[in-house]
Amino acid sequence: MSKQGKGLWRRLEEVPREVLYLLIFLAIIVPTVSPIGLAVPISDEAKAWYNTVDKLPAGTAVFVDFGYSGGGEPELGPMAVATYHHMLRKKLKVIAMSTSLEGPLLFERAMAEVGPEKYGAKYGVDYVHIGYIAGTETAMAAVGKDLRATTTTDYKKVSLDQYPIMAGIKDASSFQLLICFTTGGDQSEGWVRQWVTPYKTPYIANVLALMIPTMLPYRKAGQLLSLTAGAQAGEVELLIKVPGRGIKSADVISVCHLLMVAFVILGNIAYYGRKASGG
Amino acid sequence: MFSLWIFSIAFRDNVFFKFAEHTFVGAAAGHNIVYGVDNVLRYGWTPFTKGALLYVVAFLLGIVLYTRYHKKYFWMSRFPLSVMVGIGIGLSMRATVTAEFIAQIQSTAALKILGVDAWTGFSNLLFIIIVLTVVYFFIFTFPSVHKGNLGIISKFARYAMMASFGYSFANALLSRFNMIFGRVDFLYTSWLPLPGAMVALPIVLILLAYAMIPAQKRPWPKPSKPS
Amino acid sequence: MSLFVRRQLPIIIVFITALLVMVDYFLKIEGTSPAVRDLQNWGIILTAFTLGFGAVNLFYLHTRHISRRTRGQWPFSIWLLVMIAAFSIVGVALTPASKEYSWMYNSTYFALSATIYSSTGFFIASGVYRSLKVRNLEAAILLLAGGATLLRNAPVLAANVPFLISLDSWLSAVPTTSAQRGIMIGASLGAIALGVRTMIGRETGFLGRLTEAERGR
Amino acid sequence: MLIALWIFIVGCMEMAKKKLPQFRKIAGLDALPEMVGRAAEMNRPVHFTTGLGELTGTVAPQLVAGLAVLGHVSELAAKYGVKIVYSVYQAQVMPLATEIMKEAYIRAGKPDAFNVEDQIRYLSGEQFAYAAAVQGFAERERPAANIMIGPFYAESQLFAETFFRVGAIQLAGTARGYQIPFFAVVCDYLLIAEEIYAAGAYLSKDPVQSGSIQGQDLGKLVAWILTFIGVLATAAGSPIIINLLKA
Repeated sequence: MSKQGKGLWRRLEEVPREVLYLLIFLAIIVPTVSPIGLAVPISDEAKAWYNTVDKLPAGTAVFVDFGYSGGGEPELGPMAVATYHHMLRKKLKVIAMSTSLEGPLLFERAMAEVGPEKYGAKYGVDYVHIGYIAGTETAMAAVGKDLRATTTTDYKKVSLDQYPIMAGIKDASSFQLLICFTTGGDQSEGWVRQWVTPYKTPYIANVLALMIPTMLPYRKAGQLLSLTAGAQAGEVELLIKVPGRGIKSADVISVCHLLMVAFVILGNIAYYGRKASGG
Repeated sequence: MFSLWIFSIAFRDNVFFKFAEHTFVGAAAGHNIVYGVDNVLRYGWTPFTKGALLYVVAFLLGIVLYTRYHKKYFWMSRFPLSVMVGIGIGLSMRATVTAEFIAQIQSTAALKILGVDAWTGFSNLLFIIIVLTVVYFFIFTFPSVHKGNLGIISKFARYAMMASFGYSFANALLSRFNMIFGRVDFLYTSWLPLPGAMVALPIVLILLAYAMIPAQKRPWPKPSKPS
Repeated sequence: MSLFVRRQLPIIIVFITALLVMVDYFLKIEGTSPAVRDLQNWGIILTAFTLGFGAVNLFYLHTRHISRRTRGQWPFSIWLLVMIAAFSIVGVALTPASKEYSWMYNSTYFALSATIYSSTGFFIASGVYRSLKVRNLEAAILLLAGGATLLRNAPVLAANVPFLISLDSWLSAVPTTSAQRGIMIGASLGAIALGVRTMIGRETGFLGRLTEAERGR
Repeated sequence: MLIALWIFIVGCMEMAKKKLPQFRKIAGLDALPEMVGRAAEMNRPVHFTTGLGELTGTVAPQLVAGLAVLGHVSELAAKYGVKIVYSVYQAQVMPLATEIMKEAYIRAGKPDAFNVEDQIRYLSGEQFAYAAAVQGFAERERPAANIMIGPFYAESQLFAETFFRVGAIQLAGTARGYQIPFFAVVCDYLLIAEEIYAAGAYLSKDPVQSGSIQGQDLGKLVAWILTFIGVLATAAGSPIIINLLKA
């Protein structure tokens, strides 16, 4: 018995990886193909995110960093889209730049998804993108110090002077809010160092869930007004009542996490089973 | 649209993976060049043509950067590099002290232990204790502070950090599932409806299944020959 | 003399630029501001120049593969160089804001980077099965915190068991934030120390390879 | 504050030239002899790698720390007669690593046992190509121990899982906060964040690094005291420290 038991436990502990992968794959595909529509609670951070944007009066200038890379698009894209819906509906003046090389292209993708014309928003009047600027923190510092001296054109190489939105925009002090969507710690932390510290610009950031813990100390010290992960896009979509990709992912995430919990339990049972049977 | 079948195969099988990887690396390098040129023109050339003549120095320095590939004159590339390093250090040092040292201490010190309800008080106290023990943990050069019973401080700090890593790890899982879902969702909603996808899908699935069969001998990614 | 130009001068440049940037921030002296503004813009331009390094390195490596006909490698090397050329030519000639470039980007680079990063998820997940185990007290704490967060991150559970949300906010607000803050304070000192060492020429990694004579110092 | 820190760091670096500071015990390092010993018993190799990053970037100190540990592990491996393989991502590290390992073998009295070609493997300067190659090595040679110290990125997850599966006992350390949790979950021994610098300085006995760490420690002491007094002052109802810090 003991010998047989040991073998069983060992086999359970050393399940081929392929089996595990297949389970995860199924856990993702099944809810994607047939959504279940499980409930989504709205967290405090998502509310803080919504409120920070919502309380700005129409016409306020907001600075956005499209700082994520293609790899992070599935996670951060939905939140960027949801936030743009919100900002354009509120008639805020949204000026974006990118600290990530792929930013301008991802900006185009996001705008195609938002459809700014729904809100009567026009490029150059209500929103604009001033392009990728190399140097990460150097770029942030330069734009904060004097935006117009750093760049005179947008990402399409059109002079910024032609855009009505740029009237009165000079440096970091022209903006009432800074929003950063990023996959990089250098970016999310860099804005704290280069804008929040010297100019006291209110700042909210949307980052990969795995970056949240590292950013938490800034949040607690009040250097960030809201810190959300990409997965919270669904909650913001509910708040602004524009359902999108974020809410769709909630089912998948629920199922996957339940599977993970099962993995943990099974893994531990196998481990202790093997130990108990002297393996 | 060829990129999509790469997805299915990217996590298994040698040749396809290698092909995808080389496409990725090549595209990334090309993309970098494109934006490098774009930035040099927009932020350097435009002001230069508008009369900021000093920018010519930046151009020269930029070109000198490429001497690093020269056997004899590689040291010249140190000048532009030192300008970049200098700016970087200056920018980070000036703000790090305020943002990550002073502000963090200040925010910790501002926590109230007394005069709040018991649970908040306890949480705040725990918070302060963890901050202090973790900072203590990272004191390396005075061995006497970790001797004997004082060792328990570092131990406690390690436990606290483990809790935070557990939290981070769970969050990382969330991140990755989101990404996988993003791809699957894209395949399902944007790609499947396309003409031809219905023909391609079974082929991809068969390839995938094939790749799975000799699984023991073909772990992903298959070892590429060290070159 | 030459050693001075090669080794000491770069360090002096670092020192001066860093000092200038810091002085401009802490003491508002008339005149440094425009200089620092230009300096920062130069920094952007220089960084933009460095974006070509990757391509140059790849070019060296892969032309070698091609000329040696490295088995199982050289056709890929050619393909890689073709990709670099295609991206650069289309991107520079038609500008990166063009439709053609967008299409190229979306169908190759974007799809691949999203895929490659997401595939690591499978590894983490099997890591969960195999190694998230109660081996000792440290691992137990890690497992408890991780497990609670896992439960919370499943929206369906969180919606039905509100206790999970408050447990999770406590976990994130108290042990996680405080431990990370402790690490952050330590790391900020590390960053400052690195800055100091570089400014006074004790950290010379950025100089790249040193010749024999330079190392002798 | 910045000036005070500056004085601490420079002062300690000068002092360290005369007398090296003492270090506290670093738990992970004590495990190294056991790890190498196990490899000797099992007659399997030890694998070492330092992650991504360049010697010219901001992560350079992490690489340097990793290389210092490499020297130590190589010496141990040479003594026990275990083969150690170092997987390199950065071409520029190759000559440095060769020198370090050669010296380690000489210190152990076995200069002939070192084979550069076989033991230092350059695995391309591309993240996922490097990751794939390291995983391939793990599957083929099934090392008994795996040591990863340096700046790691997304490949950390792949490495930790793969080496765990082939049964290697692992020591990992990085100062990149995002990757520490993966190591914490999977690896047997862990160096957390700044610990790798201390480990590197301790093993290499380099006065600049050691002195700088001592200077930082003084800074931490200041942080400690400020926080402590600040908390007490707040509890007593006085915002004195907080106001002091705002100034």
